[in-house]
Amino acid sequence: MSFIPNTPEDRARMLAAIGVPSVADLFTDVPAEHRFPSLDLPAPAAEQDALRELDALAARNTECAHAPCFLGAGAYHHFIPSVVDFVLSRSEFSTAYTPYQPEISQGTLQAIFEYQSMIARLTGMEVSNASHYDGATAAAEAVVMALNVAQRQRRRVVLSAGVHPQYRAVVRTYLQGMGLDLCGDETDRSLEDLGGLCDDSTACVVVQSPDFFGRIVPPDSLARLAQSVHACGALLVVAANPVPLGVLVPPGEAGADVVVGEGQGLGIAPSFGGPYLGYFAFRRENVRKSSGRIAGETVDRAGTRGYVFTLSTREQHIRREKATSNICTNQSLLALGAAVYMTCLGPRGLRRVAELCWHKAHYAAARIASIPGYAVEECEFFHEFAMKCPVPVDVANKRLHERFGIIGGYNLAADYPDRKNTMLVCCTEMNSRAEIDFFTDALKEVGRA
Amino acid sequence: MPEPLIFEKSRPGREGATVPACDVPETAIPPALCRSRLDLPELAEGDIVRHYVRLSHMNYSVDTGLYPLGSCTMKYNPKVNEVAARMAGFSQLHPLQDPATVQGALELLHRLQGMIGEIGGFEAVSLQPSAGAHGELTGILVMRAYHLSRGEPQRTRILVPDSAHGTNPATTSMAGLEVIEIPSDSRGNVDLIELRAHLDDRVAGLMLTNPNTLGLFDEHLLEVTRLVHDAGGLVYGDGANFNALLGVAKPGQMGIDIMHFNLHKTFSTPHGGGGPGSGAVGASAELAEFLPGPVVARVEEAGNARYEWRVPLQSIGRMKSFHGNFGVLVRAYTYIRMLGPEGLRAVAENAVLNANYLQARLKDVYPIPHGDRTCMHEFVAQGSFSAAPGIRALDVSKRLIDLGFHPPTNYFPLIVHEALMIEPTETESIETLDSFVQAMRTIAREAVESPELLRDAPHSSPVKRLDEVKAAKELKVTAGET
Amino acid sequence: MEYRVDEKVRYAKTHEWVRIEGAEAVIGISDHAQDKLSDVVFVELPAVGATLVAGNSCMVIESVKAAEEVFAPVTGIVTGRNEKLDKNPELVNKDPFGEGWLLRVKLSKPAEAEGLMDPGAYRKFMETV
Amino acid sequence: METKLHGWHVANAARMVDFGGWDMPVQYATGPREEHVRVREAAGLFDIDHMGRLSITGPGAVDFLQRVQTWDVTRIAPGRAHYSMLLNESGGVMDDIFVYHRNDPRAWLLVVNASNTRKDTAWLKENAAGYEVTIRDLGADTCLVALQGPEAKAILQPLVGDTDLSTLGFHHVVECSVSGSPSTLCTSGYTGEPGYEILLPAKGCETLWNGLLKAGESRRLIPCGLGARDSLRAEACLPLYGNEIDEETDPVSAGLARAAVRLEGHDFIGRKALAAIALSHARRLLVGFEMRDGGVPRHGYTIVRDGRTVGKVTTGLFSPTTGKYLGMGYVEPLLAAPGNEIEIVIRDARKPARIVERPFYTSPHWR
Repeated sequence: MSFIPNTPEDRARMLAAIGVPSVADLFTDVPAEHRFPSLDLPAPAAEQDALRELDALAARNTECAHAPCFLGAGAYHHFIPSVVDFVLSRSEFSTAYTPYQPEISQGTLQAIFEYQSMIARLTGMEVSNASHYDGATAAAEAVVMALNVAQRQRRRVVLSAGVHPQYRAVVRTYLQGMGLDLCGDETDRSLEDLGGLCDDSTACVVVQSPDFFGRIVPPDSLARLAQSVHACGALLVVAANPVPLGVLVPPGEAGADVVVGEGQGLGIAPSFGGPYLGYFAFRRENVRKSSGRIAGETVDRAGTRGYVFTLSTREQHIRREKATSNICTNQSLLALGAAVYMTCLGPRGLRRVAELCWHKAHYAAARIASIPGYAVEECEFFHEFAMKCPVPVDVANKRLHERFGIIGGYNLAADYPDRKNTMLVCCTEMNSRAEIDFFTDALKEVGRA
Repeated sequence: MPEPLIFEKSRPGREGATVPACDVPETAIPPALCRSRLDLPELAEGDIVRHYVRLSHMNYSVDTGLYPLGSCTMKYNPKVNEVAARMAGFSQLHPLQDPATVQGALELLHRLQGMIGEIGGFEAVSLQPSAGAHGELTGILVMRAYHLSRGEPQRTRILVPDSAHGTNPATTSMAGLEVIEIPSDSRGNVDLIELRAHLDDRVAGLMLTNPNTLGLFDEHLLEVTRLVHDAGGLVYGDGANFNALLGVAKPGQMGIDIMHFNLHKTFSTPHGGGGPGSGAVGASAELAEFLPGPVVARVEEAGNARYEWRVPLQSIGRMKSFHGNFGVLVRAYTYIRMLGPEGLRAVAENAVLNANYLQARLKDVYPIPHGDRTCMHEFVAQGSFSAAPGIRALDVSKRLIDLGFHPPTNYFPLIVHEALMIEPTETESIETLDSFVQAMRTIAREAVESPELLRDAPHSSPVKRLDEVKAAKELKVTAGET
Repeated sequence: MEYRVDEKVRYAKTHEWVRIEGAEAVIGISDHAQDKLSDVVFVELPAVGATLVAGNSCMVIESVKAAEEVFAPVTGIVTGRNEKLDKNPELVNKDPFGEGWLLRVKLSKPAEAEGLMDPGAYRKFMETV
Repeated sequence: METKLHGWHVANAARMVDFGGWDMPVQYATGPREEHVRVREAAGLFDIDHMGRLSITGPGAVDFLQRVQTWDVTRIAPGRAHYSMLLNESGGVMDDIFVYHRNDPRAWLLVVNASNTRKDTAWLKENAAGYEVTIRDLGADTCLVALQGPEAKAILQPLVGDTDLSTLGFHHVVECSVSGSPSTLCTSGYTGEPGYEILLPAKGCETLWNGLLKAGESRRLIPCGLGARDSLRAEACLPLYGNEIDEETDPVSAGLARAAVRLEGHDFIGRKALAAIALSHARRLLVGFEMRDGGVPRHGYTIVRDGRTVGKVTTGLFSPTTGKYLGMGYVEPLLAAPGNEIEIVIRDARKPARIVERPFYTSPHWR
């Protein structure tokens, strides 16, 4: 067994030292009738056979890397510089655990400290934690934080229908035992309406920009919402895709109290939905109500600068049932990846990527608008937009894939029953002009009833 | 030699990546929407690589040496797992693609659901949860939903043994339920008298870590699960310590109704410095329809199989976006495929053998509260010596660093004074274990002869002991703060 | 080790002290309590006007490794809080009976204080724990 | 139509009403409120003879049942009964039923809703083609009554000879003699209290009815009508066919999937549709709600939120046990979480309500 070094001789020596005749004798506490059951699993495979089998499975999937892909809706296809995977492949990072012993974990701790600093700057906030599981769980933790800030005395949570449907679903799953009034997202409301739902029993209002439909919330309207939310003593939580923030005004500047989102766009492969990265940034005044690990700077006994996880009294291993969350870890390796990605691109590179997304999406939208039977929803969008189709989206996508090898956009009717025949189209820097032209031409044919 | 912050190495005008030119006509972005500045570091590629490689040198990892961190199962991570997860046919899939275009991925997930169910003895498995604590929350919400659907909303109490991980109580209150702590008996088992005293129709269930955090298999497990079931409650299994039971016993057959598996521990996916992980959850037939969805279903049509998403009929809802940490799941699948049934059992046997060997060889120098019993994959020693009153477990741990080892888990479980929780795992050779024993014995001697060596340890690490009080008081959590 | 016991205050079994000053009382934690807590890094004081109920948790004091609840030794309304602790939480360690005081309250049941331990009783009590 | 105890009801001053074509007692002299309280505190006796009883016999019985109803009957041990449903192809509920497994795997009994008996029988016969089964309506030669409440066991025990009732758990079935007449006993009911549903021989059933009342006199047993039956089942949030469920409703939206459906193990009519419904977000979900400032909601009333219509009331009541005004209804899934605020339109007035956990009442007498 290549992963287990013990030889029969080793085992014999160890058993002698322990003073039991056989390995089986170490398991006598296990009820005899349940001991050593048979496992109905495939026989062991040699490495080359295992890889051949996995290759065969992988071959039965259509990779968005090798097909024109116009699918976004919360997971995005961006270019990843080679340096990112190189760093993540360093097993000093990948095979370490949560830095319980800071003296021999400075690599991880400093990297997280740097990640926190970058996220704080990107979002315009003061503090970032070490990350959550993904965008959806980060949104749920943000709502829990708002409830904690309100000492659990406020029971209403206002959600915008523009927040990713799966984020809202996870918020509801997390909070189902708390008997809260979760409302606002039954219909597509204006920011004013959402502000109107906010009262003195409201813990927070959650919006997204660019929202699930790709629409940008202008900074001034966001600022107005922030004012009315704060007037009620509630927090404003903003979910944001970090890539557009390379060019857009950060929610922090518009008055958001918590900014969360899916960090996958920052150098993390789509990987069929995970592992991803939930970033979580907020104002310093709420730091003790926040969840998740936080790396902080300090000095060692010799006065040398170093980093530790701090404010651990918020966490489950100390506060137990009074903790701010039950979370134990973060998506450390992916936070590292995001930090490396942001470092590689730098301020100009990230801005350039964001601009490319914008230009290509607007180019695609303009071409689509000229195709009979199709219509692009009028609004200020970033790199995703809602496209009305002459046929059901499932039909369109099937044809796009079978006839043109194109991965089409997201079927909005799946989450918004009233948005029939509407496809959410996404463009990133990965979509060449040729691809976009190919796609828009394909739409003409696909649209025929 | 400390490594400067990346921001301190930044020089305006440098770039670490090239972005292609725009090949479509540009559309102006309204200035009102644009930010004025963005202070990200600016470095050339070579300097970036050097920075992170230097940081990596400041880490201790499983690939560096023995990492006997109790309850964390820091075993060797096979490299084939990495190759598999990076296959373009897996890493380049968009989670929302039409199922028809990802049948291979769905089949892998379906097989893994079946494998985990078989290994744990559960009817159904959801691969959605991202980590152990996430799986726990899933399990508790499922138990709650189950009782509600049976018309028993009054079942709001979760019994948690005092030896449990801190996550258990935190999870319980997050689910809106009440925690009742159950003490352990003198042999480290759940105290049956206390358990009986708390069992009534207000009990939703018991959260049980078995083997428990003392590394002991509960001698009355079947009695415990029977008592809880007779009272109408459910038993949640914390799978953190499942490495001891692979192929040895199926929790689902011993009265555990629902349990999470830490794929990053038991199934050897790398811990990544604290994540990503996976907390897949297995459940009995009774609870299957409450699991978070979607899960993968196999549909036979005209002789050939198709895989599709299915949401359990009374699902508690989504626990995260999309379908779980797929990249981690591919690694776990690869690991299970390579080991097979015999291999998995060998994992548990050797993990337990290694732990008992260490326990036997440390007994005479370190107090081991339950040393009279056979431990499972880990055991808890005490880092305190009558002959060296000033020395604490933390000092022992820090000194271990100087001697080239990662320390055990400190101060947990809480019920053991000055706890040192030691889990060697099956992937360590007897030579490594012997050298660890040597180090531990050396430290025991130093504790008496030259205690300052321990109190000032570590001496060899990139930094010395860090001032956590300063960190918490003068909170500095981003670069450039003053 | 020997803990300091202030002679002018009364003590609760949960190691808080009360100094009666007419209709008001000053509240803090004892030398024993601060030592057990180790270096205090944060003190979460209730707002002025908050109501304290004897025996109920009224605030939290955090060290690096612990978050301890402080139980109100008497019933009353908070009239003052030691704002200095915001910047210098270590005062609780340095001078628990003086500069490290926590709250000033208006007593609603002055008699309650009688039920608390006097310095002598508290010394004996500490030997038992 | 009239039940075999119709004469007795009329003779005993019951107020009779039409219920799905049956002339049934809605209450007796004591009145529905007292009848309700009596079942919670002591015991009540109900004439439920109007409910359909179909015997399914033959070597093909199991295969047939696996096809036509939603529970996996191979999981129903002999001597047990289970709640289940008949679905149409699109997953709509044709009826909610009880499946009794007597001590022979070739002999099963289905108890169905009175108003659906004809429809169900026809539909079952339609789908019986290719199965070796006989479907017989036992309505004529048996009489079905329900004895419900904490005192039910004590009342019935002396009448059933050496059958030890304390050995019976929930949803157990036994063949035994009641006051000497061969009967089938099931520990089930529709009131949220422990109790029995008793299948008596039609012959002499009125004598047995009187015998039960006599035996229970000292334990405050009284006959109860449909009025009390409805308020009792509503407090326990048990669905009423025609209110909470119908052919337009699926078990997932009604929150009855756990109780009635096993997707695995058999391919029943409506299964495919059901899986699809779970995947697509249910259009509406059944919830329980509590009126915050009183007001009695009624079946069909509109549920609104922020001025929008978001659902309909299926059942409303003043709950004698909790003293609250309560109701059930369907709302949009996004508003279905306990804690959500809604409003009920009662005669043009909007009354505030809050969604709460179901059921409203759980009997303390189960254990």
